[in-house]
Amino acid sequence: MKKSLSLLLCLALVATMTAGCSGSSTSSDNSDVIKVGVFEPLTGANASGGELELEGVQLANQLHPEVLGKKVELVVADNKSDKAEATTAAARLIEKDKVCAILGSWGSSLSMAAGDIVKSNKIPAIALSATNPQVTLGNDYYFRVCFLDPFQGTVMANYAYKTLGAKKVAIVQEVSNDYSVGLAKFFTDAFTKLSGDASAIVSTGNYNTGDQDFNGILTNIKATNPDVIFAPGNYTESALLIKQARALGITCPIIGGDTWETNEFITVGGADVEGAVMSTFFDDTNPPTEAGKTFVAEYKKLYPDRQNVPAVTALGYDGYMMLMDAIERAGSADPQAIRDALATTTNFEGATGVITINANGDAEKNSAIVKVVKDGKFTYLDTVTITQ
Amino acid sequence: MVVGMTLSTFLQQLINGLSLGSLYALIAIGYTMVYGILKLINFAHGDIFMMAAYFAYFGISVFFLPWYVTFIITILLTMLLGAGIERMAYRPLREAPKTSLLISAIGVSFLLENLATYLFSGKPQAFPEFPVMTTPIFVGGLSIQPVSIVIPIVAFFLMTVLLFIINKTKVGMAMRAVSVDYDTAKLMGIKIDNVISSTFAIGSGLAAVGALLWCMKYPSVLPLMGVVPGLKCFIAAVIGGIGNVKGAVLGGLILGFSEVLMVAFFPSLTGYRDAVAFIILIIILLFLPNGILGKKQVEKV
Amino acid sequence: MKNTQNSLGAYLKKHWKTVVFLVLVLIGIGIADQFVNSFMRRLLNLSAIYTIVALSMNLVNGFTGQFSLGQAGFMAIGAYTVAIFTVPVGLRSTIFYLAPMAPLLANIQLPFVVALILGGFLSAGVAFLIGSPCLRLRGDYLAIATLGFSEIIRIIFTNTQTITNGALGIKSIPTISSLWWTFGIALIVIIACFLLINSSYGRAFKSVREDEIAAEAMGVSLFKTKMTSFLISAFFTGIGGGLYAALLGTVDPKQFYFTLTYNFLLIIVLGGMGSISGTIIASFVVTLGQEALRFLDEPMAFGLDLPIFRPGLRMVVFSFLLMVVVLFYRKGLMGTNELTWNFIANKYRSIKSRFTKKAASAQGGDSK
Amino acid sequence: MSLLKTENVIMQFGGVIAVNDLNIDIKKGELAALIGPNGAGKTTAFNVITGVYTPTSGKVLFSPTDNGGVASEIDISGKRPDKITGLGIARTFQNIRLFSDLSVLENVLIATHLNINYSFLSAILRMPKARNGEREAKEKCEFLLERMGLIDLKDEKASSLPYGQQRHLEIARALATNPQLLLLDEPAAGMNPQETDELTDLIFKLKTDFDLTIFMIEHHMDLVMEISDHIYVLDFGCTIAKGNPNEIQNDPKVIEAYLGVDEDVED
Repeated sequence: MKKSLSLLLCLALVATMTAGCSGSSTSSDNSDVIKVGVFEPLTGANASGGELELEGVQLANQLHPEVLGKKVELVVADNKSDKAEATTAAARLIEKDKVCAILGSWGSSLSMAAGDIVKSNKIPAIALSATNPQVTLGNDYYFRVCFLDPFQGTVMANYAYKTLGAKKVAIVQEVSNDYSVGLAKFFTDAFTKLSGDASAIVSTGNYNTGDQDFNGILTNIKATNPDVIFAPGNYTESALLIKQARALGITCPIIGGDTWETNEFITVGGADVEGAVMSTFFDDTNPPTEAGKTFVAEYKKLYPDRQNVPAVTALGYDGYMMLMDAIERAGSADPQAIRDALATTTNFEGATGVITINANGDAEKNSAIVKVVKDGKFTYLDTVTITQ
Repeated sequence: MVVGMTLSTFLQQLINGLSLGSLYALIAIGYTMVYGILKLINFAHGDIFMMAAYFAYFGISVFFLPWYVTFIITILLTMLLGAGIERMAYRPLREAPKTSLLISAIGVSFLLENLATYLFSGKPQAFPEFPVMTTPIFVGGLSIQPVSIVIPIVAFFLMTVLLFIINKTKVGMAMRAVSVDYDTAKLMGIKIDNVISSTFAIGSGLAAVGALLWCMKYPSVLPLMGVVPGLKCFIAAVIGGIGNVKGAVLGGLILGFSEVLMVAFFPSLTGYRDAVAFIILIIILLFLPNGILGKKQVEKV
Repeated sequence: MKNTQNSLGAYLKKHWKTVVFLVLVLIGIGIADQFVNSFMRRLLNLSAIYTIVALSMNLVNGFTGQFSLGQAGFMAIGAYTVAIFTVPVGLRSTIFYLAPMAPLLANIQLPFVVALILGGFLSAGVAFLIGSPCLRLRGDYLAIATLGFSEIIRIIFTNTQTITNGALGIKSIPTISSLWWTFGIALIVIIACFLLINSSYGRAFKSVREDEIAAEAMGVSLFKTKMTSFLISAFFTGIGGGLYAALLGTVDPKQFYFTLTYNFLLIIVLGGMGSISGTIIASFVVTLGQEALRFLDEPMAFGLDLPIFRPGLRMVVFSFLLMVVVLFYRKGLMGTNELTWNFIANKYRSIKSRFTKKAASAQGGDSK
Repeated sequence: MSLLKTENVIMQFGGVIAVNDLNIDIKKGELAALIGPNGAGKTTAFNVITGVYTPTSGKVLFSPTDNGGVASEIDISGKRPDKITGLGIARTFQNIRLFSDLSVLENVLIATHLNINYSFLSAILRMPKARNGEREAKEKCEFLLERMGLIDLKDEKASSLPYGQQRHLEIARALATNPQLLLLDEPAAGMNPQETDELTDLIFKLKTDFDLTIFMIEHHMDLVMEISDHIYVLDFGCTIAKGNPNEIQNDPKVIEAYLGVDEDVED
């Protein structure tokens, strides 16, 4: 009895599935709607970042719900911060929901997982805050609105060497996080070049995502007495790391990358993250463009109780707006036409700056914002411009 | 690398190891108790620990209760949760094959993690600060957080209390009876269900204490925060001899010290830190299958 | 000669239903391969790979009764072998852009099939190293030790940058999309498992599961039997992992976190520990079901803006399902039975008789 | 010529000595019995012989005859149970240990596993060697089931068999390993007098038909006295008497330790 019941249950499940998978594809024929996929981690380790980006996209969609006289419908897919899920989610957006373009995803590796799928299906995609060079490299269908890790690494190395006058640097990297490992490497390269001292990096410590105890590594670092600690990584781990460093009596500046700019970094780190410095994409107190000002105003209207506007939300906004611009210029919602229009984007005024897409599909940006945590807020510190 | 290490760095690492190890010990005791009595790896133990952290977070940061009230409520709720899990997920399977029980334990763990992610979101919550506990005291170049001293004291105190309960009270005697021979204990008129429930409650209560101290030292609360400590503390319990309370404490300390000292002596291998626990586990199982303080078990034919 | 012909004829006569069924399955795959869209294709491919891995897990956990939780680690070995050896040499310097690939490996490129099989063998080789100490352990220790090994493998892959590219993972792995790879190999694995289980080796597996002491007294070497099962399982899992890498086109260590193993555990528990057909059905149900239940994660499910529908609900439902199965349908879909023609006939008969009985009793009620 | 000999075997668990200085000598072709009150260490003695336990000290010497008919003496103490089974000692269990979820035929087939001559690869590929091996094993097992009167039940689950038939199945399973020495641990336990009589006949027949040497633990004294050539009496782990049924029945020590003092021991 039980067994046949469960058998029935399963059959029913399969039936719903087949119905679900085949049924909805009919709606794509509806030509009054342009479907745009948003592909973000909404659960799992990267959920926080994914949510912020999504908010940016949704805000932009509320402000500009139409293009070419058609309604733009966002189709959100959760990739669960997991690569296998990411590929299915991307395939689902393309095949089942028939989207004409994809925005996302927070986390370079998740974007890369979808890379082959958008490429083979010839659907354009825009990475919002994925900074890994590999996302767009060799992929004609992936574009991006943010700067790249090598650039970010250089910015922070410049900041450490020139502004802070550091000679000896200790690095702590999240070894299981491609973003962190990449940034640490680019920083190392840039810093040794700047200082001309091959042994300027006095120690490198590794930790894993999810670690909570860093006292061992930090005690080692303390013994080498560095001028600066560069610790790119997830905001939770980084906040704990900084707390423990301060408790151990390490007083030197601790600097990191764009992932730090989340509220949780401050709530978890508390007073200890005061003075932590990071590079980021956007400064809401001083938006670089008119579009930026509009975005900030609208954001504050929507979320009046939030202290500051996260940079990745601004990038989410920019991604959507740049896509709308491309669709308008293409004059159709045909994926190939959109791709070609995206590739020729020049001097598009985004919230985070003026964007020109280069041959790689990346946004040409030569300056980054440096922020510091001051009185529990991310405060503008400097704009670092690098000329190659 | 060893050459470059100063005495104060080494002492600092020992302090790090002691406080980490004592935390492991606290959580390991709960594992050991449950295993001792049901011969079951309570995979959900780490997640009970996680839930305790959330209870405390909600108590202080959301409901603004005084910390002492929150702590008591947290411990009680966690005990209830532990006993409840036993009632719902383990008791119905008591006569079932061991595998079913183990799967059920994994299922509970999976469910708690997903439930926590769903209810509390995957974002970390900041555990309230306890400056009294965390403001470091500097002694001749060494930094000591008061909490690092409190943890070992609490661990040893609770171990002593627990040993007293097990060896000197009626409940403890019943626990020992059940752990030696389940069926005979039943025949002797011991209320097995009550004994098992109280074992789970005590074990979970210890996990709650562990969680409170853990969060004071590492103040972020996450749905998956219990996974790695859970695995490591089980390993600690096995190293010390599972079923043995003193063994769990010993195992926890060994694990804490090995992790920190590995980082101290082999800085280039810090990325392998999480592997240490498993490597020790396998070595111990090979050479001392019953752990350091465990008793040999003879299978009945 | 005549004898073999006869036996072949007899075989066909005896098993014609099975043969017809297999042919139908093959035709079905062929048709699906032509017409299915790439989203569905991906799901089907994933289901087939999950079938391979879950079946391998069932070989050890269900048939041999050894509770091993190392699937994710063995998959990782297979996946990385395929990734490392099939990525085009020309792309390697851009992929390994932080630390160049070890010169020993940098110029070796193998055909997909060779890399796939190599992955299987490497996985089995590691299984041998792991098994030698661990298979002597009692049930639950084995669980934690294998889980530990799978984590160690992941940690090693994270840290050996010049071989695995560390956390960056390897991308641009030549992908497969034809259903024939995954379904073909799944079919081979299914048949191999079926033949193995119905041989003396399979019976030895089951005897160890049922009663180790009695099995030993009947001359079954516990260690050898467990090891055989463990090695075959690791081999197939490695192959499954290789296919997985080739399906996704990218691998990184995080994919092989030990919770991946829980997926397969769910599958074999649902399908029945010790049932091949149960595992196959459950693999498809779970993989497709996870997709079908996606609406649970969407705030606008059923057009209603209910706050309970938000990301994460789907996994809650899934873990809840696992608990329900464990607690109330402990034997899963099939228990240790197989979906044979006899089984179906018996089921049909029992359902039919229940219906007629019900109808009869209903009539009886009426006439009263 | 002796087939199985134990020399000063001691088996100690912690502080408990379960078997103390066991010396038995079973000649080829005879039917020996091991008796003694409950807890005397009889099953432990069996477990030592079959390799479940490694004796604390002492030797267990087994002299199997190889294919050429040559017997050679091997010390089997501490060898693994499956190795010992492979050498030619098979056993049944006091508290039946069948593979309860498997069919009757499968139960017996498992016991042929140690004699298979094909690899798992040829099993997977269904090579002719594997097919033939499989067929031969099946024929042999069906023959044994026939002998034990279980052939009609061969597809039933072992656990669904009535108690008496489960005991028969255990014997069939033991025989399938091609033993030279068969150890029966209380084969008649729980049987009524009629069943016991039938069992007596059966054991006799099996012994001659399969050219077996049998060593059994039994509480049914009638059975023991009727069929045994040789009897060993254990009490508190020590051998207190040995001899033929007549001698044992008249041995004052046995009467005192076993038959006389505690009358309801048989239950």
